[in-house]
Amino acid sequence: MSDQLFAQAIGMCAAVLLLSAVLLVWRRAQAAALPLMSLQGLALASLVAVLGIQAGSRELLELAALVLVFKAVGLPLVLVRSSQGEQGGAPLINTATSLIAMAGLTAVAYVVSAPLSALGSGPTVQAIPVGIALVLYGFLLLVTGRHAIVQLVGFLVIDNGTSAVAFLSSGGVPVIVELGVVLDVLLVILILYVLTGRIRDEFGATDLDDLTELHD
Amino acid sequence: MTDTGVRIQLALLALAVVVALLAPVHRRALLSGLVVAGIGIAGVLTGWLALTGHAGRLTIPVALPFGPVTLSPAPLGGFFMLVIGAVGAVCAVYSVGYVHGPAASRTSWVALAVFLTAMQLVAASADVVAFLLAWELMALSSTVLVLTEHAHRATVRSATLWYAAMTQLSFFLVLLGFAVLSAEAGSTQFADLAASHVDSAASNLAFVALLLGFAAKAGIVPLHVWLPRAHPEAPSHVSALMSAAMVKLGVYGAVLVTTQLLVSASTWRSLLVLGVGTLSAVYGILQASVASDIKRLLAFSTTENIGLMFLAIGASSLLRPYGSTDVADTALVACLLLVMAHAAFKTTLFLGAGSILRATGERDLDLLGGLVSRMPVTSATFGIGALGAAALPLTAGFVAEWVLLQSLIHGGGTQNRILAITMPVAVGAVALTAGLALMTFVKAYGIAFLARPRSEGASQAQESPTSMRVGLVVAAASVLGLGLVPGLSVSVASRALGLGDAAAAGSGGIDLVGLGATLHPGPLLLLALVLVVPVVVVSVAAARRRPRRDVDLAWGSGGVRVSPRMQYTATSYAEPLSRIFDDSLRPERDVVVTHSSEARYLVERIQYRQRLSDVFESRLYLPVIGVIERVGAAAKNLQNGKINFYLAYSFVAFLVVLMVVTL
Amino acid sequence: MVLLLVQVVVMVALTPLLVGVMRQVRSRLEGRAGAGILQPWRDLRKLFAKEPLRAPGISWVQAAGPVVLVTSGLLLCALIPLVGTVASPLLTDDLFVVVGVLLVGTVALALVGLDAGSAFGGMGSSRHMTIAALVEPTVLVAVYALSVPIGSSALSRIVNARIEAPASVAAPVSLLAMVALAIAVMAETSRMPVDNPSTHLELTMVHEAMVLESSGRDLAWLELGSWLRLGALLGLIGTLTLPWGMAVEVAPVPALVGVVTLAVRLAVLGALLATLEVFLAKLRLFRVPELLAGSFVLALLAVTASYLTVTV
Amino acid sequence: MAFRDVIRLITSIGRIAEPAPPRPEVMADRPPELAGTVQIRHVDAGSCNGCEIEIANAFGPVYDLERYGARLVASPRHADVVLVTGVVTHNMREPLLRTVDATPRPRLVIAMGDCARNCGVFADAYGVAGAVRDVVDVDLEIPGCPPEPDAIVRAVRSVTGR
Repeated sequence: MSDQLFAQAIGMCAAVLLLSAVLLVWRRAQAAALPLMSLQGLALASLVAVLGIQAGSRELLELAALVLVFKAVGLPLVLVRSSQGEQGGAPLINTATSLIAMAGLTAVAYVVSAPLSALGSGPTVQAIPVGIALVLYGFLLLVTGRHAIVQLVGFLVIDNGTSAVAFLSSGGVPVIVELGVVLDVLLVILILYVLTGRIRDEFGATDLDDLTELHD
Repeated sequence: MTDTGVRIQLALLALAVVVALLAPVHRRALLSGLVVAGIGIAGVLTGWLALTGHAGRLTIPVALPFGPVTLSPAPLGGFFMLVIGAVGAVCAVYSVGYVHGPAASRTSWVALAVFLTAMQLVAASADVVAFLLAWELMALSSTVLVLTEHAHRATVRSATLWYAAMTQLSFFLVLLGFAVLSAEAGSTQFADLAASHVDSAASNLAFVALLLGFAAKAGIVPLHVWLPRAHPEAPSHVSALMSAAMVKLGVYGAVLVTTQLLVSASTWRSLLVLGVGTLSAVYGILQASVASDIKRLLAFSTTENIGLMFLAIGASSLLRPYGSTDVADTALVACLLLVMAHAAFKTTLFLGAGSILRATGERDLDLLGGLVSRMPVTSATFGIGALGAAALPLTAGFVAEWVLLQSLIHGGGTQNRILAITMPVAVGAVALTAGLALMTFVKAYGIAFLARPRSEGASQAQESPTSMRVGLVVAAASVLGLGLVPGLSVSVASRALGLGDAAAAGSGGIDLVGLGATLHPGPLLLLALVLVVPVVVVSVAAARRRPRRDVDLAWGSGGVRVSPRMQYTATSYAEPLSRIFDDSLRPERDVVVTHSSEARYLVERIQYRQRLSDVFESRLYLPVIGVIERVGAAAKNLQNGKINFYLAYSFVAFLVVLMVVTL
Repeated sequence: MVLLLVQVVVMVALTPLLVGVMRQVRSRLEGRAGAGILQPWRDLRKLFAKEPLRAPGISWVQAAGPVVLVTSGLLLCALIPLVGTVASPLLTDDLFVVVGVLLVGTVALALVGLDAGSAFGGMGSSRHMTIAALVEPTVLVAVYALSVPIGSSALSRIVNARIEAPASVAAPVSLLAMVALAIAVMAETSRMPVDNPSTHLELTMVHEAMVLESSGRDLAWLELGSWLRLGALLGLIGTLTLPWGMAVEVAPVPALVGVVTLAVRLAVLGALLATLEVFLAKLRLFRVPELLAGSFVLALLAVTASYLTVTV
Repeated sequence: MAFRDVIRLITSIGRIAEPAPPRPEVMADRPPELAGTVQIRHVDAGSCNGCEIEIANAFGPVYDLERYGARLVASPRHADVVLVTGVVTHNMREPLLRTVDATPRPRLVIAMGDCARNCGVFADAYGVAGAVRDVVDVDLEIPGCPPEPDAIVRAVRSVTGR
């Protein structure tokens, strides 16, 4: 596919990734957030697919399929079952401040990715700041989330961000590494899943503030 | 050759561990004691081999990134292995009879073996990594040993806390110093460090860090607080080992740094070492002279002797650029003589204290007394040890102090104003220390052994078993031996410093070549014996005519009830001193008078309580600990149980790292 | 070697006479007739004829202590160049060794005091050792001051240097050192400003309190030992201040001259000390450290002065 | 007194001690060791302090008992003669016995003054345990209440023989 088309495709996937993250934060990662998570997985899978097509390596395409299965379908499903339709509740800081914070984080992402983007030229390199921004947004979600579910979503966003950066900067990682990362993520999700279950049994809701009673 | 020696020691260590774990209970003390003594003797042999120039090289591949650990003792290291091995052997033989209760458990026997071997390895190590590994091993095993009697007394726990904190502080400082030094010199081998003559700003930091680290291990004054706490609480054979051998490794480090690794002509360094040494000598013996717990007294006397060694090192490095070099070499020889003398008499004194503790169950001098007739061997050996500690003629202590004084007075102050000031002050400090040491050990011996017993335990004291007596006699013999034949010890010390036989004379005496001063204790003793003959003859003649008559009461101006409580105790003995030096001892005295119920004018009981505080502790340590506690309290509410805060901390950290990497 | 033994024998004969002279001078100054110079000898003879007593709880130290004190006194007289300044190669007449031997006597006396097991013995011993501890810096730094011009602390070389250069005896450095040493000697041998030898009030005693329990020949040895120490130290000061007339080689005539000058020197110094004692009152025990601190500063000045004058 | 006054006093007065009276003959069975030198330990067993003043006079510059070889000592261990003054009261009976026993032999006990010899004016007082000879065996007695200093000097000289 021509370079120009390739650049547009990369730009499109990056934009979708970023948009989904922003919407996630905006909508306070409630139940409605879950389709946005699958959207993000989809965008990531398409990014990998575009790279695969451009580089013409079959391996990347298999990887894209893998990402699609896990990140677009698998993990959001687990999220839905563990949240059991529970409302997210107000995060620690109101939406306006979190949006401004995201703006700041984007600026930081661009500053921080300067050395990375100096490595080479081409559309993939320009998209790296988006990956880093995604990671920072995930962190923001983690920090400001009041419920265990939000933590889960934040963690997934970070994971998507890191894989995006990996793909964009080095043209993809070998399958084994990606498999390893995905399995780790699965493990974390399972742990968080069990944790939220226990919190809900204990306190009836997964409000993290209840945890403060646990200290001696 | 020395590598075989070190291998033997490691093999013996393994054997000791096996024996300690498997031997049946009633045989364990004897077997483990003998094996640990074997380690000591192997140490002595290896040290002698290193001294006589047969240095072999043993590399042990350790899975550390810094590569294999090399153990090849230089003559100086060999000297310290010899001293530590000898002390270890004597203490091990002594401990066979001494250990009882928790000290006879498997852990304390294993810890003892590990402790002795670790000390040997520190002296034998030829590179920074080996040194630090052995140093930490020594620190840990000695902490375990200090903890043996924690079930009996609550103070053991707090003492060990202090001890562990200070030893780890010392380890950190030594690590910091060596790290900076190796970074500067680019290698971890001592030989390369010495050859590289590092002399930059960082080397000053390295020098101060290493000096403070070794001073903390040696018990030099600002960092001495663990010594008077840990030694009384440890079992006696362990405190003897710690006091006579372990603190010497602090001195070994100091000598190593000032003479080989960081040689420099800057006067502020030698003045620092000299000042710290003088301060510890005077302050240590001052606290010892007013201490009434016998082991605390001996611990402070260790601080004093270590102070004298640092004073010798400081004087030698001060004299080298100004005065002639052989005066500086004599000062170093004096330092090593002090090491040997202190090892000899301090072992005797601590083992004696252990024997008293075992026989009477008392450690407080105010409750002892009258032991000279009940425990003849212990009192004789403790007496010889006390003579050595007080540096009286014909003992090892006197020889060491004599050589030190000779090197100070030949300081050649004529060339330089700094020397003209420091040398007299140093001689004054050494003299005051010697005077107070005399007072301390007359008090310790007189109150503990003479007159009538002041407590039940003291009146039923029995002599200790044979193995303890053997240990005591060997240690006391070494005090007299080193005193009567100083030529031998001087030649060993000068060979350790690589000066050849600079200062040894024929008939066992000393002839300090550069200074023209000679000391021959042999003929002096002969003359004393010649002079004592007529005195004894006249006494015997008079005794035949007028035999000694027993009376049933000492003369207390006619009083009828002469009870042991009317005798002087250690506290009252040192009361004039605590009054003269009250500004630095800060005694808190209170007198409680209880009147009799019938009439206010009749007094039933008067109680005199006196508590002496350690001014360094109250002025330096307590404020520092207070600050640390406040910071700790403030840090506590960082941990408030909210997950979001924790995530926020990591997020901020992540951002900071990113920013740092990019900028 | 012969000279040493001559010195010891002469000192054993002379020191009781020295004490006799001091007591005689003191009585004459107080207008009394005095018991004559030979009285100390008579006291000694009688004490040897009396039986020593042993109270319960007293150990062998009561008998051995006095013997050690006398032997250290005799050794002092042997080591210090009193009659002649011939240094024998093997025997070190180093000043630090002399101070060490002196301290052995002090320790023996203190232990005898402690062994008595009475309150007075302990009190005397504690005070005696405290004063000995504070005197030591003065003595050693004074020795240091004396050894600086010659570069060695061997007594014979110091005295020989003083004989060859009489001017150095009157130099400020040696005067300062001598004053400091004199104060130290008065403190060490328990003379008047520090301790009153003829006091009966037990609570004011220092030296006397330690010997309260000794009797018979033990007491005799203690007295003779203390007198020998006093004689030896006065002799040391005498030799250092008036070094003339001492035998330079081992021969009968110079030895005789040496003995005579020694006797004269001791008599003069003894009389001087006795007259001084008549005029001085006993210092309170806790003012003694000030006196010793003063003498220490004098000694310190002597050393720094000797360095600075040499450089200038 | 200033330094100068003491010197002027000494030089102007010179010797205060009176010339020694003729030597008395030595007392019977005096131990030969005490020839020429005697250490005296004074014990006040219950005296009215009159005798103590006379003893002080005897050792004072005028009579100067020291010139005959006598000396007052602090401890009976050092003494040869126990000089007992006053009657022996009940409280002082035990200490007197202790002091005499604490004196090494050969020793003498001198009872000084009429109280010591036969309880004198306090003969039948309630606190009196008896005269000195009822408690310890006495070797020499000095009569008088209080005895003249030269009586004391004569008694001591009869012991020292000087």
